[in-house]
Amino acid sequence: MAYGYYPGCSSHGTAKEYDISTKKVCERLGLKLEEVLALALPFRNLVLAEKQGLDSIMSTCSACYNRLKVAHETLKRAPEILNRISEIVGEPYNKTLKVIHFLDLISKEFGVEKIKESVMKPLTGLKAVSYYGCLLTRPPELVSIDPDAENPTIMEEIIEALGAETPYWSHKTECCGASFALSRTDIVLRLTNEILKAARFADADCIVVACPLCFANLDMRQSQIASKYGVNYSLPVLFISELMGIAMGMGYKELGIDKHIVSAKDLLKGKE
Amino acid sequence: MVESSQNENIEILTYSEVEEVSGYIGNFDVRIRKKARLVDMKKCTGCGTCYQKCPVKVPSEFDMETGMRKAIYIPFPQAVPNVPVIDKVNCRMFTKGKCQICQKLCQAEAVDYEQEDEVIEDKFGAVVVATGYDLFDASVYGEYGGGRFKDVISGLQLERLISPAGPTGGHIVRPSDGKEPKNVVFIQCVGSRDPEKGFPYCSSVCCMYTAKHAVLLKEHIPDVQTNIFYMDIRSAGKNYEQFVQRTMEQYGALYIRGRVSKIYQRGDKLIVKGADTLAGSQVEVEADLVVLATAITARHDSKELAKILGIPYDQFGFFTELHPKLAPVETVTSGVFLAGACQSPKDIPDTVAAASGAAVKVAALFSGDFLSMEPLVSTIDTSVCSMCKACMEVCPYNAIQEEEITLRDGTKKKQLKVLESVCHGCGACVSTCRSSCIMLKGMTDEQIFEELMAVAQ
Amino acid sequence: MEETKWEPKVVGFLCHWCSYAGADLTGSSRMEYPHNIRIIRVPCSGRIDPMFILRALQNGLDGVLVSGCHPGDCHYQSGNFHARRKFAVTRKLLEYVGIEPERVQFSWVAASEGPKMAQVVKEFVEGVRKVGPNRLFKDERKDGE
Amino acid sequence: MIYQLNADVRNFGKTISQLSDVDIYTCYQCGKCTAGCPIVMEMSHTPNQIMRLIQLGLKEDVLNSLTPWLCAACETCTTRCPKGVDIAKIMDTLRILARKEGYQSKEPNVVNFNDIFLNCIKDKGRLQETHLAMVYNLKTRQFFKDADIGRKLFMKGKISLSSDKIKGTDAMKSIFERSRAFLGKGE
Amino acid sequence: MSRIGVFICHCGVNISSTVDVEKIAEELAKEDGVAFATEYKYMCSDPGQKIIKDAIKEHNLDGIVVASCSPRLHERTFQLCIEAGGLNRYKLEMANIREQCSWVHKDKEFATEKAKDLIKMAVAKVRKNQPLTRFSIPVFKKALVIGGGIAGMQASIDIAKAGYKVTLVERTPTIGGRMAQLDKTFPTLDCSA
Repeated sequence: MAYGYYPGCSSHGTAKEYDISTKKVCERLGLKLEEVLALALPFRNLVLAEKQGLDSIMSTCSACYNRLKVAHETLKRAPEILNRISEIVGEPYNKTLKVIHFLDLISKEFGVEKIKESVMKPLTGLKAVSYYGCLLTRPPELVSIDPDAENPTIMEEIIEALGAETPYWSHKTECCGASFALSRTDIVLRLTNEILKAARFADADCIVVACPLCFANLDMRQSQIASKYGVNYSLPVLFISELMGIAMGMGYKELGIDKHIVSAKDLLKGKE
Repeated sequence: MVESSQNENIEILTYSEVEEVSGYIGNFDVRIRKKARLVDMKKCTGCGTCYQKCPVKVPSEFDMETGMRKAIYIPFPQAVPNVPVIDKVNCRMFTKGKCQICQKLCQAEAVDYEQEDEVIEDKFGAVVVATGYDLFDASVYGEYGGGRFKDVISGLQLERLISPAGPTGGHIVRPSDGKEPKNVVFIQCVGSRDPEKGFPYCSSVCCMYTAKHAVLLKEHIPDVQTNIFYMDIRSAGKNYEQFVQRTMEQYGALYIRGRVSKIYQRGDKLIVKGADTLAGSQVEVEADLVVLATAITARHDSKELAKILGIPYDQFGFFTELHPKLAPVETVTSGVFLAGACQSPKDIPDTVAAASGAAVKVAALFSGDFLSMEPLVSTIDTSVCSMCKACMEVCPYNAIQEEEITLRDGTKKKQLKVLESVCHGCGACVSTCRSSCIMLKGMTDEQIFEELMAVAQ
Repeated sequence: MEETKWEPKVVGFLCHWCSYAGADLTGSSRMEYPHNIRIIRVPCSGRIDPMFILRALQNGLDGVLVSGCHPGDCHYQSGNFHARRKFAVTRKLLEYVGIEPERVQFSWVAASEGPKMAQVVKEFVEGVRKVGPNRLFKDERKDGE
Repeated sequence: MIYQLNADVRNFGKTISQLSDVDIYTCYQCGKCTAGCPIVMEMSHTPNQIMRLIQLGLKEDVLNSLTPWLCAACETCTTRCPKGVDIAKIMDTLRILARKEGYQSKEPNVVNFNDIFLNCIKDKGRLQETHLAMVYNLKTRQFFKDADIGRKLFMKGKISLSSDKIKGTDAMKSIFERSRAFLGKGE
Repeated sequence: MSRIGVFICHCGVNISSTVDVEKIAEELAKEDGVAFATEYKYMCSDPGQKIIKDAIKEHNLDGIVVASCSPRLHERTFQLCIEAGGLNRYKLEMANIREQCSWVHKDKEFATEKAKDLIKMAVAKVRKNQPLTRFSIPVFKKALVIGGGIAGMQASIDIAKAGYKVTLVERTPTIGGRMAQLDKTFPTLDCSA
């Protein structure tokens, strides 16, 4: 059975490499993806995926995942809202879908233990902190991908399966201010700086993310942060799928990691 | 403690549990299981050699896991009785089948691995329930580390660290590195007044013991700074408010009105992110130690005891009193009284007052040889009874029982009877009876019909 | 009696421990409620026999209110649960016979709920007033007389 | 400042409670929302102050406040609120109400961004990041904002000046129209 | 035919300001089975109780209705009163014409009518009251205290000092409970052992 794959808005733009690496990794693991090329409207996407005969819809973006999951869960709980929205969108929804994130796909559908078998070049010695941001865990009762919304470990488990270390750090679920990316960039810079600072404090070699928005802020803004706060972190930010790809022996360029603004080349030297 | 152990009217059964209670006021039959200590209480001299030499170390429950105890142990040096007990779960004799160090070293030959539980059956006229409380498990607060940070402790853990008989001999140090803390944060209402993660009620003692902690910390560590995040200060008790004021004025505690949203670790410091709603801003404290004022909760197994005793409990598991104002130590089961925090969170003065109250109720009950009972109870007309026993099912007190009588012609017959002393007169049996053979004295069907007729005229 | 001057007459079966005490509190708090109700004290809502309700309506009373402790608060531990179960059946039966559901109401009022008691009586009496005098058994009774 | 509290003091709170389906009076002012909010230092009122102002019925102060516009919707407040108050949803409700009633936001950029964001979805079916950023910069007259990043992204092949065509954009437009008709708002 | 006595209380003006007590007393005296009916300012007072006791003898009453406050307040008072007057204490019924009548209604006419109904109901009921005897059970004078913390210890000591035997059952190996875990206690900071 194929998994519905909703790439979201950024996968063909600022997060191309996430799209590329996700597809490659899934192919390697034998997970079939079927793209749901849809509009940025959660409800309609659920309807479309259902129409396509899929029983699950997987998203790589935590914002998309969050919206889809909230929509799905809310509609499951409130039939009157479902009717109202069905009217607006003009399509019925049978609520049969399973809404999952890429992390769910890897950790729960595929299984962390099996990941270990696919590792060809363990990332020994690499210290990676994982950044979940707000959207993967909040609100916990509706969306959290981890039962412990305050201290999720689902990404850590995958990273450890790849052979890397995951030191404690304090900012895994702090907000980066993504919704103000353009309107109040000053806030984003302040918050992103805090996150980078915490990662540096944890002595991390890189930050691992599972969301294009988180990636965009953390990767793109480092030079602006350097000029505003006077600290040049040059801390590589990697998508979880990229890290998996590297551990599975795929190439740096093959995975699109060369497209990052903060280069991860030195970090991954000898690992690919 | 010593006083109760020396009073000749008091028999103390430690390491024992009440298993079954039947009967009624003035006449309870109780079964108590005296668990095997595996140490003969008569032979043991309390010399302590056994637990000094025992090779197994486990976290001490008494020290709230701030220290270790052995597999054969006394919980604390002043324990009454001063007789060790072997913890079967951890003792090597039971986990691995060999060791016997304590037995070999005991000169009194008191260690007995074969000892078995003893079941005692006794009769009592009254029961006082004083089972106390449990502490809320703060690990549900992921934002406070979920139990992962060694230097985020509970108030009772701090209590053990302050105690001269505690694991550190009364030196207040951080569990993580043994250093003396200089900047300490207290967080109030952890699990209390929090319907989402804990309980909606106020635990009633935390405001005061936190103030006490701030005072004691200052006395132990003169250059310590204490910061207390609170929502309201509840100091309704004699001399309580003055105590809190002294804590602020003389002991330099900084009270910050607001809750804490998150605690995280940075190096060997704990960063506490809170709010000061009075200043209208966020507050960040770089703390060495964080103490959580965890809620008082009902004993985790209070419901089981409630069922044994036939007393009600509230939605949190606290036992329910007969009347919140007029009968606070009595229960609906006559002869069963409540004392202390098993009823609701209480501080020591309230607990002692409740205990003395319960004791007086018992003494009053015992002051006469007989007890006069209200006759407003059910009776069964056995000549009409069809023995369907529906009444037995609805009776909450098991007051209806089956008896066998011998008729004049010598044949035996089973019939139902109401135990007058057990019946509370609720009348559930009357309205359940299918053959209308049960009558509630003072409130018969006929009387109610008459009343209805009178009003309908 | 002329129709315009008709005042409903209802009875309330109140359990001694919760609702009767609640009604006492309504009184000591001086909260007004319709005078139409006559209260009968019973030890527990579990004591109330469906026959009481039936007999009240047969006697020409316009409505019956039954009130006990909140679920879980019963002084006798479980009396109100038995009561609740019984009333569910009674209600069905009465509806079947043709009694308007407004005439028979059940509520849970605690000893501390003085204001609620007043409210319950108010709503109940208004409901009964709306459905008018209880005539169902009237003719039957006349025939019998 | 003196607040005048009248008999209708709870009207505004009731309105907000109704619109948001969150009982505003559940808030007991513990401050945990404020303690965890990442944006507090930019806000004109802390989140708990907003809740308080609503409880006091001070509509003008609330709807003129910067705070709702600066809420990042990270839901830290909602997640940790001991009383289960969905504060993020209240902020959302306040933004909608303020716009509906014609309050001028003191954060026009945020408003502009939200508008452009929705328009982009409406017209293109999905978010086209380049398009979004460019329209935003034009509208807010910050022509060279983030231009350095834009250049880098362009070099990395992450942005292009043409956009993907997604099927069903007509459907999207009609959905927008229908939802407007449904909500009965002209904006 | 039963001989019921009806005693209506004014409760100062608490009842009499809303209920026409004199009128009711007059009317009730005519009811079937009612041998005597009267009203008085405070029935629960000593003179009030004397009226009841005297009337029992004078009118040879076999059942009593006191119309006054809630039975939750004074049922026991009047039970003992009629017992002193020579009647079985369970031959009493009370009509609650204060808490559930005069205090909750304003219209005097309706309140009076309701009060009369309530009293009539009590009369109807008391007619069927049977004399009952209280029964007694033996008391086994030994107390079980469950829990050896501060509450259990205090209760045990107090009961023991009153001269009764106590068995104190504690689940853990030692008594002392939470109290023993504490160092010092507020607000006096004395040691807790």
